[in-house]
Amino acid sequence: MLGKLDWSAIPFDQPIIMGAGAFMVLAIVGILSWVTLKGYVPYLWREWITSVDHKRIGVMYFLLALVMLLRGFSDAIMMRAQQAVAAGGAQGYLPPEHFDQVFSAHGTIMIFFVAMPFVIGLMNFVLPLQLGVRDVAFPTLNSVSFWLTASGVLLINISLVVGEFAKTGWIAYPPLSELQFSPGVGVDYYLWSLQISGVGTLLTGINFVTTILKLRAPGMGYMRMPVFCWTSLAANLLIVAAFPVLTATLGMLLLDRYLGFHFFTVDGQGNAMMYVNLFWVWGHPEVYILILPPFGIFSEVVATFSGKPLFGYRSMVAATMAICVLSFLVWLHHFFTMGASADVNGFFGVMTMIIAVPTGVKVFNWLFTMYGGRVRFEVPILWSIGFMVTFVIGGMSGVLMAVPPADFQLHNSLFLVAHFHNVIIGGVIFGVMAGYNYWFPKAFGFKLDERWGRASFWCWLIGFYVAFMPLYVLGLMGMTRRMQHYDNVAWQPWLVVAAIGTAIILVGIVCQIVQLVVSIRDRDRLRVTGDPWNGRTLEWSTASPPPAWNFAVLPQVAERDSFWVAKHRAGARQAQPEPARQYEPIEVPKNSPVGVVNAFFAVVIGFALIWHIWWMAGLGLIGTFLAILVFAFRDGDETEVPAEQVAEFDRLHEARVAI
Amino acid sequence: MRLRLLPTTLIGLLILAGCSEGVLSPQGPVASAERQILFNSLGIMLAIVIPTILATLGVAFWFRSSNGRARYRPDFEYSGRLELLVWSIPAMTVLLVGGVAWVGAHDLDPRKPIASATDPVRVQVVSLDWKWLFIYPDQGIASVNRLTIPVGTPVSFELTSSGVMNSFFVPQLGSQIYTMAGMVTRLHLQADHAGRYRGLSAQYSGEGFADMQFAVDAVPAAAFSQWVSATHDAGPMLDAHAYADLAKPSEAIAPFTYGDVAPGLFSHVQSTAVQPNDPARLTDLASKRTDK
Amino acid sequence: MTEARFDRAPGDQSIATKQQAASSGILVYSIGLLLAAILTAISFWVANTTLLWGPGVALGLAVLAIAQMGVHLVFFLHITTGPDNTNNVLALAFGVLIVLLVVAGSLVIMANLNGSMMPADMMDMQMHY
Amino acid sequence: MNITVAVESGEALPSASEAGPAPKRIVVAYGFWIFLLSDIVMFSALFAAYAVLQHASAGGPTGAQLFNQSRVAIETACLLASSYTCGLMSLAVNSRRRFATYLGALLTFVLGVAFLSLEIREFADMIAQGAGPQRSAFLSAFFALVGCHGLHVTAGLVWLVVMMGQVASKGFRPAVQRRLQCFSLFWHALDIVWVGLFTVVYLMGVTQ
Ligand code: HEO
Ligand code: HEM
Ligand SMILES: [Cu+2]
Repeated sequence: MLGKLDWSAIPFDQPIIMGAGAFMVLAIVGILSWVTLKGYVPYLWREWITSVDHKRIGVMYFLLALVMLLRGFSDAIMMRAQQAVAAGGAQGYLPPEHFDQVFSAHGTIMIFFVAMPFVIGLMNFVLPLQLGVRDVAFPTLNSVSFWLTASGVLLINISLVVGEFAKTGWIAYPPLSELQFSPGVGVDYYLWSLQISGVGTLLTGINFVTTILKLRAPGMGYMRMPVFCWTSLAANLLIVAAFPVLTATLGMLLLDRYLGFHFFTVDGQGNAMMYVNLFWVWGHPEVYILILPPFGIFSEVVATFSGKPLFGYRSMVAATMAICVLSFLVWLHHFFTMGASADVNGFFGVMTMIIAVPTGVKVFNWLFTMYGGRVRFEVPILWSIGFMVTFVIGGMSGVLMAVPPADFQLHNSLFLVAHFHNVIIGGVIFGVMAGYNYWFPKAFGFKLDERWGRASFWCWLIGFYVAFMPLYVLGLMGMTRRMQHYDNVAWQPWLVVAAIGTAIILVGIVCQIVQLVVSIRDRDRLRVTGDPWNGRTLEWSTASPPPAWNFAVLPQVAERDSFWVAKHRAGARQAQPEPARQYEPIEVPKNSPVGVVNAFFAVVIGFALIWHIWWMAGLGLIGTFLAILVFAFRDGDETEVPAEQVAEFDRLHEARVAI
Repeated sequence: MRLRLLPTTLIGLLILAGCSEGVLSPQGPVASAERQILFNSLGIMLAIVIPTILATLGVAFWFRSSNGRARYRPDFEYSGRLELLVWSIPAMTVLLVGGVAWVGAHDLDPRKPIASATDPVRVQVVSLDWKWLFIYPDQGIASVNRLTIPVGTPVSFELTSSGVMNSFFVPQLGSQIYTMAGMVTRLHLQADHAGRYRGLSAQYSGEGFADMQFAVDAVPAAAFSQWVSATHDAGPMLDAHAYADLAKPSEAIAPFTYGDVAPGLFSHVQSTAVQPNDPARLTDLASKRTDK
Repeated sequence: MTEARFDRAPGDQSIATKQQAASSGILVYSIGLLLAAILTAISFWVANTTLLWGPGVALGLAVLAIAQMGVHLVFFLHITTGPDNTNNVLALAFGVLIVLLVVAGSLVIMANLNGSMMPADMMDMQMHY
Repeated sequence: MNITVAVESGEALPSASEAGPAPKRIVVAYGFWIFLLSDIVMFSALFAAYAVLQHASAGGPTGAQLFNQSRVAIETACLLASSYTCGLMSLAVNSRRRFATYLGALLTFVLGVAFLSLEIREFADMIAQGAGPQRSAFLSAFFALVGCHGLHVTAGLVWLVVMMGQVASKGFRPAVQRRLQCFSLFWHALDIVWVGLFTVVYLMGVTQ
């Protein structure tokens, strides 16, 4: 009846897991009952859960990522604590059985459920505003994407309490991840949560590519798009091109595990090298999916806070597209040590390095943007400068490992771990934080507190260096990754330092939470109008927070940085001087529960398949089909906002700006 | 001058750190060459990366909005000359490092035998759950979790795995290489100095992974032949049966040796792996993995 | 006169075809069907005849398949090189590029890996097919 | 109806890229076009896996022993003809001819079902001979690749039925027309995938 599921799936004998699980369950129950008691449910349902407004969805993505950052970070603390003590015969407090789940969950969660939703959330919020349009191409699909991501998140968190998570690392190489060597449900949790959220991500990619290519304000030719739109275009093209490969690859592993296929098994002449190959066909573009949108954020932030247009716009665009294509030509650098011939290794090594050229161009262009500017050191640009310094180091270590003979020594060592945290934290996380501080006032109408923001930045920056620079050294000392314990006590001091660094990062994260709380408390003091930073792009030309329809009248674009130019032309005082605006009724998409309903069924299907509860999976499938059917037969999916309401809102906004 | 000092101290620090058992204290030609390549590439890149970092900090500081002396040039958004520079600086760097990568990949190809007057010693390596088996086909002996090799003699490895992937790695001797069931990878290493070096698996392979270590004893040639004959006289025979016993998952095994090895055992190992499914064997292995 | 401002949707026929009767649409599809059928027939014939030089057959089949995909694209999906189709063609080109990179890259890499590490007896097995 | 044409006279915008947000029909079809490309990338991963594992038959039957050329020829004919009838259907949709639409859909559906039943027969025969996907890596890759295409065809058939329901209950609304247009894109794309499939799997698999 319940497949493999019974009471033994819940690890009652493991105090740490039970504690964490109980905490999680209590937190969820607590929040749910608080929301219900306060009577917020209808509001949440109406304004958020069923919302198809890209701004709301963006905020929800961001929130989801923040919560998962806490989860992934607690995993990191556990690993750092373990490795700080488990030296020279000591076993630490985490047995392998548990430690192996922790690093697998940390990697998976951080990549798929922190970094991805962070950048997708920001793109969601910003893209239509920067493009000067009213929404993304497919608003309802957007909601479906978000809720599918949330389903993946839910599944991966259920694994904490019911059953176990994969013990195979975030890349889940077979044959280790095959049924023969991983008979438990851990790998199935991994596979299904990635498959479900992967569909969501793919749909997002399609949605955004279409949005950028087909929905832009009148007059916004390609060479007038803000650079963030360009990098987002590149990132989403990569999503569209790479995620199907991941889906197929994980699908093959699923067939192996569920139906006895032999793609990657040891027997039946399966070939595990094919998994490694296909995984990285996706995996390498994935890291550029993560970093390209932050590159765009830095471009916006550096230009805005230097009070200048971006230097070398055309070069930036060319570099972005070059990275987009090149990222599909380098994947073998993740398995130089699998035994390919010198020609193949050499070719992919050189291709990998070539990516350093467009990336370097970007770095230099940011530098020249600041050159001759008036740099206002507010929080967003602090993150950006921190990024420029840190990322260059991480990029350099990447290029170092792209030299095959060097990689023969550094592969799978802590040097590698240091490299990718260096580019991911110093690149993606810093970028997201810059974007968060930069666009928060646009989203909510008040700025984030400056002091706590600075504190958080410095803790993250210093903490990062303290936590990860020792790993470079450890890598050179021959320490490999994923070690539950180690004999060499010479490593221990470095690992203790790394643990201290992690504690400093923790302080940074706490500062961030405090910053948010304090800012909400002081929101009246921090209240801003549409354009708090003297911005250049269209999102700053509308109200903060923007109305559901974004722009009362679609802006007419005649040049790059049109808002900036318009401000200057109007003589520094007011943004939109044109007197007679013709207001027309605006169609906005209706709310729809189809996203959350589908997500519900997706969780049911995923959970049922993980535990081999076939009837339940069948029911879930039928449910999904019916939900889509009902949705397909709906009548009209847009409502009209009358022209007077638009005009009224606009007048109010103008009045506030004029003050 | 300052600029030169920084990388030197950096490299100095790294060497200091790497002194113990790390890849920066090489004991053989492969590891030495790899360290050299590492330093050369690092040096080439630091030459541009350090100025970039300093320039970033410098420019940001000088052009701070409160600095009245900095000239505000809001129209400075394009310069053809600078664009050219911006593309060519990294391109030149990559040209250099890329050259190193290409030549290095060929010179240090793990499959390439080490040029030497002495004939290589052949060793067949099998990674098992969670220990290492070293077969000396020419000597007809085998050992577990301890690799004994003669100093100054190239060692030619053939490597495979009993099941999951591992990576054979002796940091002080050089390159690592994956071991995979049903496949044979090849690697050539050499120790130039006698001593005991740490060997390990660099590819995570499951629960016993952290203990999947071995010691490499590099001994003078005479001592090596002595060891071979001593080993010959003692210990059990490694045949298909003994191998099946050994293949059962176990952790942190103390080193021991086999006095004799059934001929063709290595090819038996990698061909059993690809045999069409033998359900009995599969469930056997699976249960062992979970039972633990 | 009116002027086409927007790109054309993928799958839409050109204005010229559109403005004539539906019969011209039928004509386009019919030509496509005919060409596709001929190419398919040739493919099957090529594969099943011994008239052709063995090693060349695979190449011939590949060329025929590509030609037939082209026919489908032009006559069934109405992809043209017109300026109103640029976006559609660019997307298609990107897709084709990725497909080529993924397939060719994987094949080269896997052939290289397999070739270098199949044990001797397995290599023999490979030869037989 | 088919083509969006600028109505504003006088002010001619320089190019499509500066014309402002595109009309819904174009947006939807373009989005679906992107989806199709991603779907084809997914197929390419399966193709790559098949090509790599083609000879990994683990001592079991090989393609040359298993494939039945004439069955494949009939399958191909069905699918090709259904692409044609699907094209006729979209012509009927564009000129809002209800009966012709139903007829085109019916023919497409029947041909699709014929294709599928032939494929299911093939799979059943192979499994009955002991040449199921569990036999070898080659057969795993074969069943996954061909089966994935088959699943797409199945999904297409279900979609077609739903669309006819929509035409019946809602008539030729713009939304329904857009979906029918996407359907025909989908169906033609499946045919393109099939061309690759019969070439690589069946024809090349037999000649080697
Ligand atoms: C956001 C994520 C991200 C980013 C942006 C990068 C960027 C790069 N990565 Fe990294 N990587 C990322 C994430 C990862 N990488 C990995 C692994 C990995 C490996 C495999 C190592 C191994 O397994 O043994 C190599 C060779 C590289 C190389 C590179 C290179 C050359 C770049 C380049 O893009 C960097 C370019 C930037 C530079 C160079 C700095 C700026 C340039 C200047 C200033 C110009 C002048 C400088 C030069 C010409 C040198 N990466 C893994 C491991 C996965 C795992 O195994 O678990 C992850 C997660
Ligand atoms: C915030 C501070 C972070 C700390 C302290 C931290 C710490 C760690 C540690 C200790 C490991 C295990 C290293 C080992 O294998 O020995 C690890 C692995 C990893 N981390 Fe982080 N991490 C952090 C943030 C991130 C972020 C933001 C990401 C990605 C977005 C990330 C991605 C990964 C990945 C992919 C792995 C590899 C997992 C595996 O081996 O399968 N980490 N991290
Ligand atoms: Cu990479």
